[in-house]
Amino acid sequence: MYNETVMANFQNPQNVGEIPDADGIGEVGNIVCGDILRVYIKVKEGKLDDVKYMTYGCAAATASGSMMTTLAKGLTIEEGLNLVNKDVAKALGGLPPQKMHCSNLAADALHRAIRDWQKKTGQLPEGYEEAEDGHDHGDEDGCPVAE
Amino acid sequence: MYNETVMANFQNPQNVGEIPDADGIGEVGNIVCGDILRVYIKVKEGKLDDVKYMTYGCAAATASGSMMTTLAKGLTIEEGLNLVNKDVAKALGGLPPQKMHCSNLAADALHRAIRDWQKKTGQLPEGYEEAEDGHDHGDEDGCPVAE
Amino acid sequence: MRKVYLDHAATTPLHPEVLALMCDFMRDTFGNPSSVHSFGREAKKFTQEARQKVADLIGAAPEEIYFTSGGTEADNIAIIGTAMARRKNGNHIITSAIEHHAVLDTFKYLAKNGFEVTLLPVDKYGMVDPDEVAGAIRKETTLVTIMHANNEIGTIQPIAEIGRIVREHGVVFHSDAVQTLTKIPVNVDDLGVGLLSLSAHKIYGPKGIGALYVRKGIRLQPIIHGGGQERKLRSGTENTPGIVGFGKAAEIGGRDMEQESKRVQGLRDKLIRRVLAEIPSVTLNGHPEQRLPNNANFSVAYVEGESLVLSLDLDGIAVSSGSACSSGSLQPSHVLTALGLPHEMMHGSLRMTLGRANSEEDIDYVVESLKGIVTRLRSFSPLAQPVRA
Amino acid sequence: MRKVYLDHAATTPLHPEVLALMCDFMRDTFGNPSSVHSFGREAKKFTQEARQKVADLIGAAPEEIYFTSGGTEADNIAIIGTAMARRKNGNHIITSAIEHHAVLDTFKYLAKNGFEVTLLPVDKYGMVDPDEVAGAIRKETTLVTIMHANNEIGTIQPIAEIGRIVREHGVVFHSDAVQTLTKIPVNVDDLGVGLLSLSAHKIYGPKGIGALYVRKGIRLQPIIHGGGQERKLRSGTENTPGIVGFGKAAEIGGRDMEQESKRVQGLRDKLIRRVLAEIPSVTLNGHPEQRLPNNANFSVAYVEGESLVLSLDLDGIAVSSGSACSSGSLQPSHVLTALGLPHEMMHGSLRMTLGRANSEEDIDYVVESLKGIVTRLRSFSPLAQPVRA
Ligand SMILES: Cc1ncc(COP(=O)(O)O)c(C=O)c1O
Ligand SMILES: Cc1ncc(COP(=O)(O)O)c(C=O)c1O
Repeated sequence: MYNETVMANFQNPQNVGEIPDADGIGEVGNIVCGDILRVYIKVKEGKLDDVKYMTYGCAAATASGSMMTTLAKGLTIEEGLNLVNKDVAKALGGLPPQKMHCSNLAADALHRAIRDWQKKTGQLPEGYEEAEDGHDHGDEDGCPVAE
Repeated sequence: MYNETVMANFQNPQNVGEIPDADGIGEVGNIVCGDILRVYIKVKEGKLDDVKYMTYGCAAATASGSMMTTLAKGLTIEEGLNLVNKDVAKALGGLPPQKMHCSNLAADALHRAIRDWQKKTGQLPEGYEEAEDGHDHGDEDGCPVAE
Repeated sequence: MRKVYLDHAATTPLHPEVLALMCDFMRDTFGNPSSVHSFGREAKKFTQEARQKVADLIGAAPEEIYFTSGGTEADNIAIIGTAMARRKNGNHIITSAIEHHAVLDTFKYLAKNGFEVTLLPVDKYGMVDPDEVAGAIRKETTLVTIMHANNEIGTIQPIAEIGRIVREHGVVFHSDAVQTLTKIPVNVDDLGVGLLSLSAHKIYGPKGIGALYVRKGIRLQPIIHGGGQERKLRSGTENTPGIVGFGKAAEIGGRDMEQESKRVQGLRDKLIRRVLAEIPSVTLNGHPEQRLPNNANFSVAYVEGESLVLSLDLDGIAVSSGSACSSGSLQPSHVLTALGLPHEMMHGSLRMTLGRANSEEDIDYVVESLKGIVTRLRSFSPLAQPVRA
Repeated sequence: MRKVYLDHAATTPLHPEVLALMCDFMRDTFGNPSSVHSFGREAKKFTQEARQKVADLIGAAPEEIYFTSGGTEADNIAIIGTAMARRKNGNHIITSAIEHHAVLDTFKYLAKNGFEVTLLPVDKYGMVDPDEVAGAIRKETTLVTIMHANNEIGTIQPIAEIGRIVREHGVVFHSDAVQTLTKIPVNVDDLGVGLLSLSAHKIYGPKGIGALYVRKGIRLQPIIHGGGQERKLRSGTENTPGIVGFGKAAEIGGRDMEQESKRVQGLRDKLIRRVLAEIPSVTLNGHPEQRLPNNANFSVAYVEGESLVLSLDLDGIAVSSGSACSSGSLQPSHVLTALGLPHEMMHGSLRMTLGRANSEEDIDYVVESLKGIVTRLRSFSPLAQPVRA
């Protein structure tokens, strides 16, 4: 089902855990749908100095978090916001169709963490809406559906 | 499908062939239904001195003819008329349900041969109807049907 | 690496005796049982012997056994066959909410085609209440189908009691015994069923073969039409090696049932005991006593089922989960949903179903492996660790 | 006693390579392909390889191959599946009078359920006239199904030509290629079919497995409901050993087709030549040229088919007959009836279908045996000898 890159990132996920004194935290997903991804960031000189994550979900969610954090570390804030879900899935060498939404969790959670940092530091762009970062499926009916 | 007695009587049918100077001949069945049995008898001193048959049909028809003629030889005319299809099937050790009609051919044909002899010798009982000896399925719709 | 197969409810390996018989049969006896000649008659003889063996296992007559391509097809023939054949008597059919998809999806199909369907709820252990069955039966009801035991949580239904009620109403009663056969006694008269579905590959027999028991007198409309095999109920050249293998598996399964079920239940009880004692925040799903001897179904809080399944797989352990992720269906299993479990416990379900190959050592290995996996997955689960910052 | 199997149209023995592979597979790989763990993934890998092989044989893509329990089920899914899925477009379906029962009985079933059916006649060789197909298509027609070659008389239909006509009308075209696969080229694009039925046990593969080719874009309604296997078209745990065996048989059959068909046709031609030359009052049924390379179908005047079959069987020779007696149906085969044969020739039909195991010596043995049998049976046939007295 999963390719080797996905399995390697599931088996040995990179950057898992909490950053106790994180500068920003973002979480997407919920327990109804069965997948949650939470991202912690440390920002230093306009760059993502450290990125960690915790996840509850299928193997694809764990692997996506691992790949996303690996890709995100060292990026500028701007670059972090430009890292999209497709980049993560691509870096993983692809995901089964019914698991694509898992990869969506990872970049979305990163964006939320960045927004959280921006908010805390008073840098949130004017007119920013949370919904822009998507993926806040709220209830059972709203859970992502495979094509 | 067939038991050993049936197969033995099919493989080595007894009393097959024609009696060129037969005293009576009876035939039942027809080509539409695919089974025909013709019986020849020689009568001597009120007894069935010789009984032979020819048949076109399934193995059960051949075996029934063989068994019927074996049973009939030496019987009195009265006894011959009392020999019924069930006797033949029973002596064969039974026939598959869908083949029971084959055993019906044999005794019916014998009865017709006896009636033929009675007719020729002016002994046909008053009020005798050919239909009594049954089994004259005339066309495709009338072919015997398995239960 | 050690390999431990704990997914016997999904399928089982062939019993070595079944394998040997099937290979011999496939080499020597290839005739079509419908053929008149010796090749055909020889094949027919074997299938009739197998039919007798399957019949013997469930206390039926051989002419009440109709071979199908598996349990799914048996369920479909039972349900569609009855509903269609009895359409003049009514259009209402009843089942439970926790049936196998082979039953539930067939009900959905019939619901779309003019039938009224009732899905009975179950209690928190997955039990159907016989009184609810009685209450649901109407004048128009033609069929009730309740599975003998559930494939996910192992709960065994009070089939004999339900059967009595259904029969009293003159309604046809079907049960799916795919999971119970050779695990607990399955006797068509004791259960009071008119129709019973069986599948060979769950009892160390071959895949692609099953059977429907049809009590004498019950008429069904076929769903596959053609040459009229299986006394016109199921057309198609017979899967003779499958039938022969099924017969052998039935014979062995019946012979060994008591002893093997006891052995497996001992291992299963140990598994449950240790898991519940040694791993925190784990619960057991299904009925505490009325359950299949080989079934354990856990909910592990804070971790998701597919991750558990794949992590165990990396340790050589094969299990399954009713989690949405695992099934690829994006909805947790309808069985766990019907139990009314909290979402978290549905997503973290883990089914371990034991069988012939499992040993004490397997259980020890699995418990140790699971402990480590749960600890590791929980270490980065946001549910286990609320946001601090 | 010498054994000569001349009933390859009924079924075939497993090819030794198929047997070996299946036995290995059944021993080593028992997982359920739907399972997430390694046992399941391993099984899935094998079934996907087999799917590719079957696809390759008919020039299809692997995702266009749907495994079924056999040719009969493939025909049923094709016909019922199309008729139901396209019910909104119309309720008229077309086939020929000489199809296999799997097609004809399915048509009967649909006719009882509100569909209008047309059965096209055939000429004296069993040929369908493409113009008749064109003439029968109406606005409401949703499906045309014409078999590639007939199982009794071997006549090969002009499928490519018919396919062109059917497609021009925007109607779904199905063909039953159960008898042609590995005997003559079967390519879905050359034939222009949307749906094609296949069966493994006719090509030295296992019984109980077949496939339906479904051209991308054609939607079918399933007839068996459940777990959603075979991309939701055919539910039920996959018959993995059957699938693997089918794959191997397809591979071998494709590889050897040209050479083997030529060899078999040589034997078959000799058989026909000798029988017609050496036994009086025998005719050949079916098309003189457009026929399967392995099929010979005779009518023997004055003797009935079952008696021929059983007499040959006593000599170790396995053949079949379309006679009423032989089938137990009490009606001669619908195929022979459709040809318009005289009753006598219908009842005396004899089908000999050759295959891999047959040799020159077999043919000589069969001709000698048949000569003796016909002479003997005719010696007491009332048809051969009219009443003299
Ligand atoms: C309870 C139950 N019913 C039906 C089935 C379907 O049987 P099969 O896999 O033989 O189609 C299964 C297993 O898949 C099952 O567990
Ligand atoms: C032309 C044709 N179609 C369909 C079938 C049915 O296939 P199966 O025996 O696999 O069910 C057969 C053989 O029985 C056949 O010859």
